[in-house]
Amino acid sequence: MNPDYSLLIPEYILAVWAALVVAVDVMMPKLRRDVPAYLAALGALAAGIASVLYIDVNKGFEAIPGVTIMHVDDYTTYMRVLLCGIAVFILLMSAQFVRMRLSHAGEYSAIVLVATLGGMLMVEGTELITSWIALELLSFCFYTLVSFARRELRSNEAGLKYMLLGAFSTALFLYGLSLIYGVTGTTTYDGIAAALSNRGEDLTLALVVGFVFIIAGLGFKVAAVPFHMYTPDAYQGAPLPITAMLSTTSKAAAFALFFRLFTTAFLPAHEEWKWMIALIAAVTMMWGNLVALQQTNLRRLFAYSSIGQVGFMLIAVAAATQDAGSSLLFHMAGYAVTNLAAFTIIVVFFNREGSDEIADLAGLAERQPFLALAMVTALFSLAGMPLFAGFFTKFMLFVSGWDAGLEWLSGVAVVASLISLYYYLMVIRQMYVIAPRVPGRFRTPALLWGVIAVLVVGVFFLGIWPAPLLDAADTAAAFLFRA
Amino acid sequence: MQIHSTEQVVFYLLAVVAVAAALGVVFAQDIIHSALFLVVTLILTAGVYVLLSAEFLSLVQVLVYGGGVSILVMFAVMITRVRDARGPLDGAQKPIAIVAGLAIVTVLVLMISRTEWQQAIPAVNRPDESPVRVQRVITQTDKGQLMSDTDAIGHDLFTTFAVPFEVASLVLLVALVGAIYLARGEEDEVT
Amino acid sequence: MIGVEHAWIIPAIPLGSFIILALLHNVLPRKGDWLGVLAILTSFALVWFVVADAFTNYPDHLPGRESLEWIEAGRFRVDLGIHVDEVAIVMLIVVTTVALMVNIYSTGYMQERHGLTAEEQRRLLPATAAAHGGHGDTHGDAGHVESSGHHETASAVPEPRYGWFFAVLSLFAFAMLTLVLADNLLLMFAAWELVGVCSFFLIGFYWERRSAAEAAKKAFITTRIGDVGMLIGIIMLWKATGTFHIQTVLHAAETGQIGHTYLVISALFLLMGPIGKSAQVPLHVWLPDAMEGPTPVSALIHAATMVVAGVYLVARMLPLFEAADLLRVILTMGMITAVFASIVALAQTDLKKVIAYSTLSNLGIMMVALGAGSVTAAMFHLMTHAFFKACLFLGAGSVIHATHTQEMGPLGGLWKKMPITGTTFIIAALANAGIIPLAGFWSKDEILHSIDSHAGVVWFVIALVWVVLSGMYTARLVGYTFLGKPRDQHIYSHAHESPFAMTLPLIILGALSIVAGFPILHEVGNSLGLPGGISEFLLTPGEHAEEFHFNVGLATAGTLSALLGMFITGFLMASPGRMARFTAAIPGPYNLVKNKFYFDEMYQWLIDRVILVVAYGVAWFDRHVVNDTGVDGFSSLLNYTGFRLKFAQTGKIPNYALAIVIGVLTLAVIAFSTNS
Amino acid sequence: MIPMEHVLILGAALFAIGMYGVLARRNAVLILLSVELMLNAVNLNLIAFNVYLRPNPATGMVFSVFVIVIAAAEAGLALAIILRLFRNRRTANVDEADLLKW
Repeated sequence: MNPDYSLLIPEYILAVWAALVVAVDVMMPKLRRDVPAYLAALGALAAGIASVLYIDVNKGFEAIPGVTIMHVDDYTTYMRVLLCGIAVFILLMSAQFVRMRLSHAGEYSAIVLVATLGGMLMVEGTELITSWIALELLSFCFYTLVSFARRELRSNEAGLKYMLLGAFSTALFLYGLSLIYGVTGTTTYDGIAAALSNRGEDLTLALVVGFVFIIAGLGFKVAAVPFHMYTPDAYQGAPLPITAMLSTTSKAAAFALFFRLFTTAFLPAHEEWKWMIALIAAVTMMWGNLVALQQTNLRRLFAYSSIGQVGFMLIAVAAATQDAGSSLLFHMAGYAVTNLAAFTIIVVFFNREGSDEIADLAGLAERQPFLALAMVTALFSLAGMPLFAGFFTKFMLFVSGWDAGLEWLSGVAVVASLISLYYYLMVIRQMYVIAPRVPGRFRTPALLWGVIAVLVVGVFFLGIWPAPLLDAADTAAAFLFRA
Repeated sequence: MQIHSTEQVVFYLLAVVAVAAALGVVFAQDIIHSALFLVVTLILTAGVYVLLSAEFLSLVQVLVYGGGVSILVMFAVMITRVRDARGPLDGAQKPIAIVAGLAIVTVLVLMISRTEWQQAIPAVNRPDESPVRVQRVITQTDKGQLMSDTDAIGHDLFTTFAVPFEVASLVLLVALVGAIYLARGEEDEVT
Repeated sequence: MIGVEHAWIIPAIPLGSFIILALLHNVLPRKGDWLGVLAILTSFALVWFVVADAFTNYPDHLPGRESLEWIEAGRFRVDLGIHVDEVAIVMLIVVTTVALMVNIYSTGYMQERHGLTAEEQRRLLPATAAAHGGHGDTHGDAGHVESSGHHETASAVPEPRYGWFFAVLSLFAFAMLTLVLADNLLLMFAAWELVGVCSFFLIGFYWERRSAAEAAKKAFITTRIGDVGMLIGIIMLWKATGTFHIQTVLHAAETGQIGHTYLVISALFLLMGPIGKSAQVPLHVWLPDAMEGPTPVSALIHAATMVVAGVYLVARMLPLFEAADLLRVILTMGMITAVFASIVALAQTDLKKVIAYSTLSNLGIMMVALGAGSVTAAMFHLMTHAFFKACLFLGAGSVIHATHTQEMGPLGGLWKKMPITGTTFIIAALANAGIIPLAGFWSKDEILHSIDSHAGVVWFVIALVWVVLSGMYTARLVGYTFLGKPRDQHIYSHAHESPFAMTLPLIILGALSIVAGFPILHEVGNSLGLPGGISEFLLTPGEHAEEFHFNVGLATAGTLSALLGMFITGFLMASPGRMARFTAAIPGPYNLVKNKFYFDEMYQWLIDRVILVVAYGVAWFDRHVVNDTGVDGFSSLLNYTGFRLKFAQTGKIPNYALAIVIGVLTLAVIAFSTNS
Repeated sequence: MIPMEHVLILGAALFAIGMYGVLARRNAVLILLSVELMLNAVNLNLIAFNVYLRPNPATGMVFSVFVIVIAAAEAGLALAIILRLFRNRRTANVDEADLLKW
């Protein structure tokens, strides 16, 4: 009885395509350096389309009978499509950037695809070893990508920090996994859940310490305070499109893993870890939003802003209900669209000006009104204004937290999101109020103009008519709570 | 503490020396010494694996870890001539680090000693006598054969964990590509 | 035939107009201002169809409902739904009327921009900056005025964001009308935030001017503080009732399905929204600053519509606040705001600031009426106030347009130069003071009546004092601007009446300021198709119809108080120098009032102390909070915290690892202490 | 027989020592070595649990094989990055690499 290998077709596409991109790059050295990125974007698109075909499929990948190491269901499909979509946009915004500033475009694009592949495996893994290896695949891709601008000191430094701390957090994470394995004797999520629901009293301490280490490891990947410290540095040092990818792919995949692990495997011990995540969520959202107030670099600002957003998303993990799941998936999509829009704008600006300081955005409204307006859209969405994607996605998170008995946490979240408005307004002020340092208008390249326009429309679409995506998210989350 | 067997005597010896060597890794003031201490620790741990009847793993440990990784580290140390760089190897955080290390070991030891690990054993294969008996890993295959731990690992690795195995190869590939790209010469670089 | 349930079309039209304008305003002829006007005109017309339908076989067709599922996820369900009842209809009339007037007015007013400094002008029009020169010394050119002395004025330039202005006005109309019609709290909240966004854009419309940008930020953040509470209140009510639907929530509150303490807490949170939006003390600080926006915006958003959203919300949710026993709280809060603001208005010298404080004061009195349990009085005053206050603001805009200044000091005697503006302004001002038989009189009378019969004599006396104060500042406003002798001959000689596009709305609003009060009379009401006067129309469910009786005693007391106030001011202003001697005689109180009771400074002080005691306890901190306002003080606290926290980010790997370890240890220690 | 707790305690000790190393060392290579110590402790845990508690199947051992593999890959990539750092800056001290902060 062979496992159903056809469940992994999107992964095969990505892997094969990655190899293809490298091969093309190697065999055609005269190729312009932005072509591999476009080629890879096609691959991501193909994988995304292939993923769509798995709607309503609900099947485990049983390596041997009874041991499900991966599960393809609507949750998987939702995240696969999201991750592929993110990859397409990342590659599109990378093309010009790579051409101007990096070498080895083929390897770059291929690794982006492999990172997406890793993210997809993280999402569908229902077995600790599989999920962890997938997590490592994603992390290794990011270690490489972050340090990809190899002669730039900042990129190198960011890579070093990310790599060493990542290895450290992996060690913590694994220690936690080993304790869970010790307590439950198995590594499949189902088995763990079964073992936890009739566990002996005197195992609780080992279990709780295991959870602490696992939360530290995953907290590092999603950048939750106090495991977040590498985030702003990695964001600032990495090549710009990779920063965008860190803030989207890495977060979405890690959260998908986080949520699946905690709500399917660890749910019977909910009481033991709920408070930990709630505590971390509260600290994360306050810390992220407060420190963001003081940033002068755009990327660092977005790093802290994303840390704040992580705090909001952790509410859903702490709540661990189906509603929380659907609002988490929903928020993830809204957040990804918004952040991609913001980063594409920053990429355009960076390609042109070579700067990512907030101060240099001064007068953008005069120099390039379209970018400024699109940026306002993204920032308002992040701040949770109605009409923009962020309003409903955030609101749903708060409500689901409140509903799950985490009233205080939702209260903190509402206050934190008020604070966030302040620094988003600072950026808007910079673009609109302050006189430009460098005079002169400039144009946005047509392709990136289109990309930004699509993303901005997406932000509004999610804000005005969220029902379709929310339905999808709800169906997806329902799969985790079938029992 | 009562000593029951030679196995135990060997274990405690190995454990004490391994811990001492590990301390050597983190306290040595010469980077080469640190690396050598690490090799010692890893080999001693491999010895513990043998005591636990995990012979295959002890082999892997010695070959991959004790051999491969250590040699890699040595190479790195040589190439970067880190030894030539002056200055202490320890950072300013050392006192806090000692406190943190002690705190962690306290937490973990308390956790281990206060946990009734017996309860984690499924009732079906819970042995009658206590403490638990070390037993050879035996896996029942489809065809009903009994296997050693090497067989068992091989079997599981290529059935249950075939996909993670493939993914691990991808991880290695990415690491390889990344390492080559990053470590390579600079003749073709832009900027 | 358009019935009440089709009222959703009313907001939909401005939305369409916004989308077209936002995308195409640079392409359309006249930058599309006609489209904005046309859209709101259509909405305005549709309102009357709705009104007609509502009055047919009244009250069979009310409340009109229509809803469409918007979002559904588990227990969470939001509809796009409308609920058209009497209160909503009044609001619809007010909003569309004022919005229409303001749109028309803006086609004249917003053509040019005045009072630019050289720097602002250079930034606004980088291409033409050289041609215009750094300073406006183009004498003799109509509309280009170099005034003497204390205010720097450059030449007027064509407004570069003219089309964008109309786009945002359309968006605002959409949001405000949605807010009015929403049948559930979440949709209402979305619209509520959206009007805040529009307000932000419009206050900061002249963003080249630093103060405008700062004011926009201040307004946005201050009102958001209220909104945070409101959001929590909404979530709490949802948690208790499982729905956002207003009527269902009200029903649950009235029938005691929500525990009393829980209800009180959630109602208090909910009330924070109106406190912020309707600028009640202590969150009022943003409204006077919001006058940095273009004057039509002040008329529309910061007088007639958006700021009354809070009043409207409380009116809609009044049964809930009643069940939570919070009416006294609302009453007290409103009265504090009303009296405080009208006192501050006495000492302001900026034309628009006086009117702004007058708005604050009227918002306060509406809250008082609600606190006395009378939705009727509050909504009626909301309506009349919208008309006369919009008229005052637009009149002030006309003055600014003609004189390029909004300081009252150099003005005077403008009535002769600007007869239409002057006449309508004076009518609206008298209405504001509550002189019989103008609109303001009837609604104030109604409020006094409700206070008298529900709140008690002490409150009634305070309300009379408030009327006196209103009379005083109104007389001062008119006296300084339109009456007396011109104090700056240069300005006076250049002043001129505004174009027709601007005077037409003034005339209409002036007329409304006269007649808008009459529907309270039975006969008028009947002839309009209402059964009885408007006071019997505007009832919340459960309120008992109370026929309006003209109470001579009450009317006399009200009018006499207003006249007394006007007389005091008149006496002080009658001979030159008397006012100055008077203020010099009472320097303490005068400075207190002139500095708005040091409210902003108080915030500053308070926040500094809180920071000192609670957060840091270090004396040198004071120097680090160098800011001028309360909100900025709050943000300094946050900024400072952020400033301290960011240094945790040392850039060194071992420190980062230590943070991780500390996190692990903290969690582990907590886990140990709870599990052993 | 060796009590399982003692194997676990050996693991805990190695883990804590490794963690100390990460916190205290300022040379990137040494930090890496400390992480290897921690991973080794994890392996000890996994094998002990597998052998004592669930001798069947060999999941824990397979897990530790993966850990060793990934640890090796990690060492390779990390050393490449450290090498790059040394080329760029002539140092392997991590606290000298603090361009990015605040």
